[in-house]
Amino acid sequence: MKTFYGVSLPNPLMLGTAQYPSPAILAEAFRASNASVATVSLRREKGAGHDFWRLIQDLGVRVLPNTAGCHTVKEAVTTAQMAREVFETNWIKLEVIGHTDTLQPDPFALVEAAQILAEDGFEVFPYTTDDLVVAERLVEAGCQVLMPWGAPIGSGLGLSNVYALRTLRAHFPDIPLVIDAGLGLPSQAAAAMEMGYDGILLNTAVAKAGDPPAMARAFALAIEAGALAHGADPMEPRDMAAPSTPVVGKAWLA
Amino acid sequence: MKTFYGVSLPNPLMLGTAQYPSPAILAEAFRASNASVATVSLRREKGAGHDFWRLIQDLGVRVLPNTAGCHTVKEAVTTAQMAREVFETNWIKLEVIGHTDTLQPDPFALVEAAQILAEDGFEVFPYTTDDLVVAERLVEAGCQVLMPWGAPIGSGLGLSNVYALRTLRAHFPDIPLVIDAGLGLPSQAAAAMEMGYDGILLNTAVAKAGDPPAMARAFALAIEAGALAHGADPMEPRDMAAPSTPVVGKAWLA
Amino acid sequence: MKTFYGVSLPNPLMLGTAQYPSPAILAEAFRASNASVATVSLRREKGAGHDFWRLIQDLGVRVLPNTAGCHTVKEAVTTAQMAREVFETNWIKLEVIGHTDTLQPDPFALVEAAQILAEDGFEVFPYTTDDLVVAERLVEAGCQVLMPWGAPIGSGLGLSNVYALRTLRAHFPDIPLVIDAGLGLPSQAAAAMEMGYDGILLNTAVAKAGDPPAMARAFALAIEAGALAHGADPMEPRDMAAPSTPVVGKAWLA
Amino acid sequence: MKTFYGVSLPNPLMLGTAQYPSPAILAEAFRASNASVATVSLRREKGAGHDFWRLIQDLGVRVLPNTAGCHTVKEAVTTAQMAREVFETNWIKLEVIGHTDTLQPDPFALVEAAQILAEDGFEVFPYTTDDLVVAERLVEAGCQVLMPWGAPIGSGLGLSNVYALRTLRAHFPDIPLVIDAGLGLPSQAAAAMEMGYDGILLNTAVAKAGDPPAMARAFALAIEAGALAHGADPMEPRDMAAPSTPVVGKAWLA
Amino acid sequence: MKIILNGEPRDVAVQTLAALVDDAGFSERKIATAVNGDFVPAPARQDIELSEGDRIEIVSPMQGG
Amino acid sequence: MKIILNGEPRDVAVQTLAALVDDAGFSERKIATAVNGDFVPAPARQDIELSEGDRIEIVSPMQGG
Amino acid sequence: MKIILNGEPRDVAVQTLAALVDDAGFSERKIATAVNGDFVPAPARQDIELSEGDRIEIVSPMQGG
Amino acid sequence: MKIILNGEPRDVAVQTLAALVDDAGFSERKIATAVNGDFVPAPARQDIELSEGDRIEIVSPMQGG
Repeated sequence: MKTFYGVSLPNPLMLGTAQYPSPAILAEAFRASNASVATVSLRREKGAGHDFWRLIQDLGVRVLPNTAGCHTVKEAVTTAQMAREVFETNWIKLEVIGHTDTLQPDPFALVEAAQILAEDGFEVFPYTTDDLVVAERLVEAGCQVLMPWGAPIGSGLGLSNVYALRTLRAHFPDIPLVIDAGLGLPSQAAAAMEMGYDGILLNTAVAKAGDPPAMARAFALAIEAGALAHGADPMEPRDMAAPSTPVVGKAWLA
Repeated sequence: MKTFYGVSLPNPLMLGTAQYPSPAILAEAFRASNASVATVSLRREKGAGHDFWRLIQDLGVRVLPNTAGCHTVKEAVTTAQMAREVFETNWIKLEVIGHTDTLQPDPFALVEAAQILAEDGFEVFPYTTDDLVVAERLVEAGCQVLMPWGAPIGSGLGLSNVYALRTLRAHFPDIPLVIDAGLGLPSQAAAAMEMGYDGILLNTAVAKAGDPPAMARAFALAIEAGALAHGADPMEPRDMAAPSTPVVGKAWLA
Repeated sequence: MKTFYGVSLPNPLMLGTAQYPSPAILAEAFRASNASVATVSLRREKGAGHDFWRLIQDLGVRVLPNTAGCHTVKEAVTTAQMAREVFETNWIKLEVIGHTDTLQPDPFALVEAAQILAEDGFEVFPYTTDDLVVAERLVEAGCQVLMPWGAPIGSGLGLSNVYALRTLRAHFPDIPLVIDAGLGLPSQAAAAMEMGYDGILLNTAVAKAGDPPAMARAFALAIEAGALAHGADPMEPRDMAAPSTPVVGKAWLA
Repeated sequence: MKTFYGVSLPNPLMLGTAQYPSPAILAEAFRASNASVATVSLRREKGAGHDFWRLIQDLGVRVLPNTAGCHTVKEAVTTAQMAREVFETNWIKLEVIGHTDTLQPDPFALVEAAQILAEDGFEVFPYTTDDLVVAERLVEAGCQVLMPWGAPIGSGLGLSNVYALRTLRAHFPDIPLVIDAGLGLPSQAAAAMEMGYDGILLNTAVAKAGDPPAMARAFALAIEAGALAHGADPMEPRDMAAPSTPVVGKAWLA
Repeated sequence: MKIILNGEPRDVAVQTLAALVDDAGFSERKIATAVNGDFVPAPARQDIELSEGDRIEIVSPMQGG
Repeated sequence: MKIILNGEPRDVAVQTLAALVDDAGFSERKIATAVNGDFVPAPARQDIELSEGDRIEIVSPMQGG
Repeated sequence: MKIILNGEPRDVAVQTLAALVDDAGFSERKIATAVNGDFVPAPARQDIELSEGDRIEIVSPMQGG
Repeated sequence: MKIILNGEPRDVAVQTLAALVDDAGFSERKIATAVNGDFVPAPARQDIELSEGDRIEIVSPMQGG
């Protein structure tokens, strides 16, 4: 099983920590799903930071700080540096937003920032598109994990371009691939894992569900299901039907 | 949670017993998935019947005999009667095949046979299409469960007509609906459960997988995931993106 | 090219006559599309019938009366008989509605009515589902044309079950197949014709467009396009890319 | 109607000139489709160039030279310069291939080359992905036309990411958008035009069809159909059915 | 005599369906008729005696999809 | 007497269905029976006299989907 | 001296970034700092002399997706 | 002098690119030229002195997609 910068995760679900009705429900969602990674951010200290940090530490999971909301290389790099000091980890979920409506990555700034951070010793988890060439540049820049989007952040649309996601999987057999953003339902996460993806990063679909812990658990189960199915060598779909019950030995009852 | 003729099933997965590499693997698939129902058939006795029956009994699950391969009302009714005597259950998975290439149900013979069997005290699980009017006739005929196909038996194509399946669900809020036949991957089963379906009946996708027990478990997990998600009130998908990480308080690092 | 009860249509588009902003726009839509058939109905005479009939006659197209709104065999048969007298044609678009929400055909009543009408000398155009077995019954009942729905009447959803529609085409190579109802856009009509369908029957998508004559013409062109493509033996889609411009002879400009 | 660098095209179909069974069939395909633009390339002179050029000139269409097969900025720029001299046009279809399997554009080299060529007075038609940010960079670099791919060149897969293509259209209301590569069937071209695209560039789907002239004409008709439909304000699809034939005045025939 | 013509109660003096059609001024119109749910061809209208409570339908061409 | 047992022609001496089941050695088995397409419940087997050309089906549990 | 702290104008007496952090009562908190868009590691804060108009950012852990 | 013309080694006597084009019999043809990866416009060909090992490309119109 692939490792994330040498770390093997007990559970391929990475869960965001924003938008929950309450801190208690956030914690319950992590317990219910056994998510192994929590994404966090840095914001201007207004007093709440301390308690939130205590909450996250109590989850007993790995922390993956993000550079959410950064639109330039410099912003992203400085934010990453601050995150490394605060969260004491080299892991960074690198977001460099290229467009406000789609919140899609800016491939140009992303590759540049990834290069700077990788050289500076960071272990970069780039939030990227499903573009194969951009993915290759990120790997050349030093990324050992890729996190293509399924659809725009918070849209819940699922996997917009299955063809491109398959292509990525085929071209990077040894790089851990995580679907980051855009999923709305567990069946979509299962489908990604069935395609051979190595993990799923979620936030809105869980936090904005009516029952976040139940939805978190639903995603965790679907992810496990998809991974199992991928390993179990599924049947090939075919256009014609074929009886499951044996035909031989059927009684003649006309 | 809905009951199947008064019986509540601990697990919404119904698993077929045909096409496995070996009886041992069949048994392992049931253990791995905790499937609650096993479908079986009747064939001309050649000596193997006894051992197979012992195997099924050891699974400790409910048995759902089928009328697989029957093309006429009479064949189906006689087969059902023989099944009731042998398996000592009123449950019958009613198949009346209308076409050899698609193995699709014959709506006309199906409704007629369902009526006869229901009047004769059978508890009919009709393998039907996704046709709303046929479904209504089956309910009028006395069926308290409906089992629409997802796609042709053994095709592994998944849910061919999501629109029709949604319509069925909307029109029969109180009738247990089970997707019977056509699924190839767990994500498809999860999607059906997310739509509010009450169970999944499978055979080929599990038996013909490279690792049937793993695939059986994968389906069981996906089904649980889909059911949980359906109950957890999923977010509405939307076309525009929306940031998960809060925008307020972002540092100004230009 | 297939004929409709011995009549070869110059244009595979059949157009409805309801819901247009005005009679003038209706007429313009027929001119713009060269539709070869107009569907009409019978309603209680309130004085408007005469002018409408004049309008239709001036279109110079074949008339296909329908039994729209009929829910029983008797209603449909009586309506067909009245239509034959008024419109002086044996053609009848047989609709027997099975459900008010979906306006889907009632397969049972449909087959029964088709049989009665065929024996009475009608040339039946049955509005049916995409169910193969029902289709076979209709052919046995004497129908020499089949008109499966694409989606519910007036929904504009397009082709809900491409798999089933392909299956119908494959099983009835010699029977004219017309997609009746559910289309919203010309690309959907083109897709049906590319699959080898023989005609398209439309109403709402044209009448409710902002510019009905333009939309009518758009459908006519798309239908012609799809038919041409079907006859031109399209390339097989493939997963890998292949250069169109020759690679040999490329200059070396490194 | 939008212009392509000040030129309004009588027909939004741009047709490739490669892979035809014969020059005669190529010419016939152009006549049958009234394509308004022919894409051409430059290859090492082996004697055939002259006759081919004569053939193209006789088509009486605009010529759009490409930089097919170029993998670097320098190759693409030099090829464009040679093309401008030979074909005496500032138009250039800029291809900078980023990956041999998918033949997808290299977004980085593409933007760089576009900038150089635009500054040098070229009118650049960039073959790009459906990435919004890359598209914005191309426009900033001076491109007044964008040509996103539908799917990999020669795959015939159609529109792999409808969501992304819609997003592009929404963000560039005033820039001519042409689907370049990946289409296999006319219905796909119609769908792109229905979304508001301004043109279609094709080669393999026509040249590799059994009857290229018929397929070329089929695409031309489908494109016209899609454009008409886009302008005719299509109905909104809806989940419920709605009768087309009026309900009022229906006879009571029970 | 009270009948129901196209869904509306009517008190009529005429005896036959043909007379009713005349009376309603439809004789020249492009119409078809049904009595109590059964089709009555034009030639047969004069032979159809109306009875109390008959449901008469007189229909004509209309828009259809 | 010639019958057809599970699709194969058989020449049998027995008179009843019950005897045939015994004779075939199925009496202890988990089986069900049909004669000429009609179900025959276990208790009724002894009352069923076989006739020339009867189609007898004896079935038992088997894999099914 | 006028600076901008987390986006708000502040008039401060302190000389160094370290002092500002103390002054703001953040010294015990889990925070990171940046001056005019550049990261300043904790140990370096005491060496950073503030100047008129400096943009200081002091951030701490927060929810993220 | 040895050069590479359209990917093939050639031993040529001519001095200029223009002469090479003539020599190859392309002067009347619809062609464009590049030397060592750089475009050489037609008018400039006569000023381009060839040197040992130069990579010369002479291209003409061809099918394209």
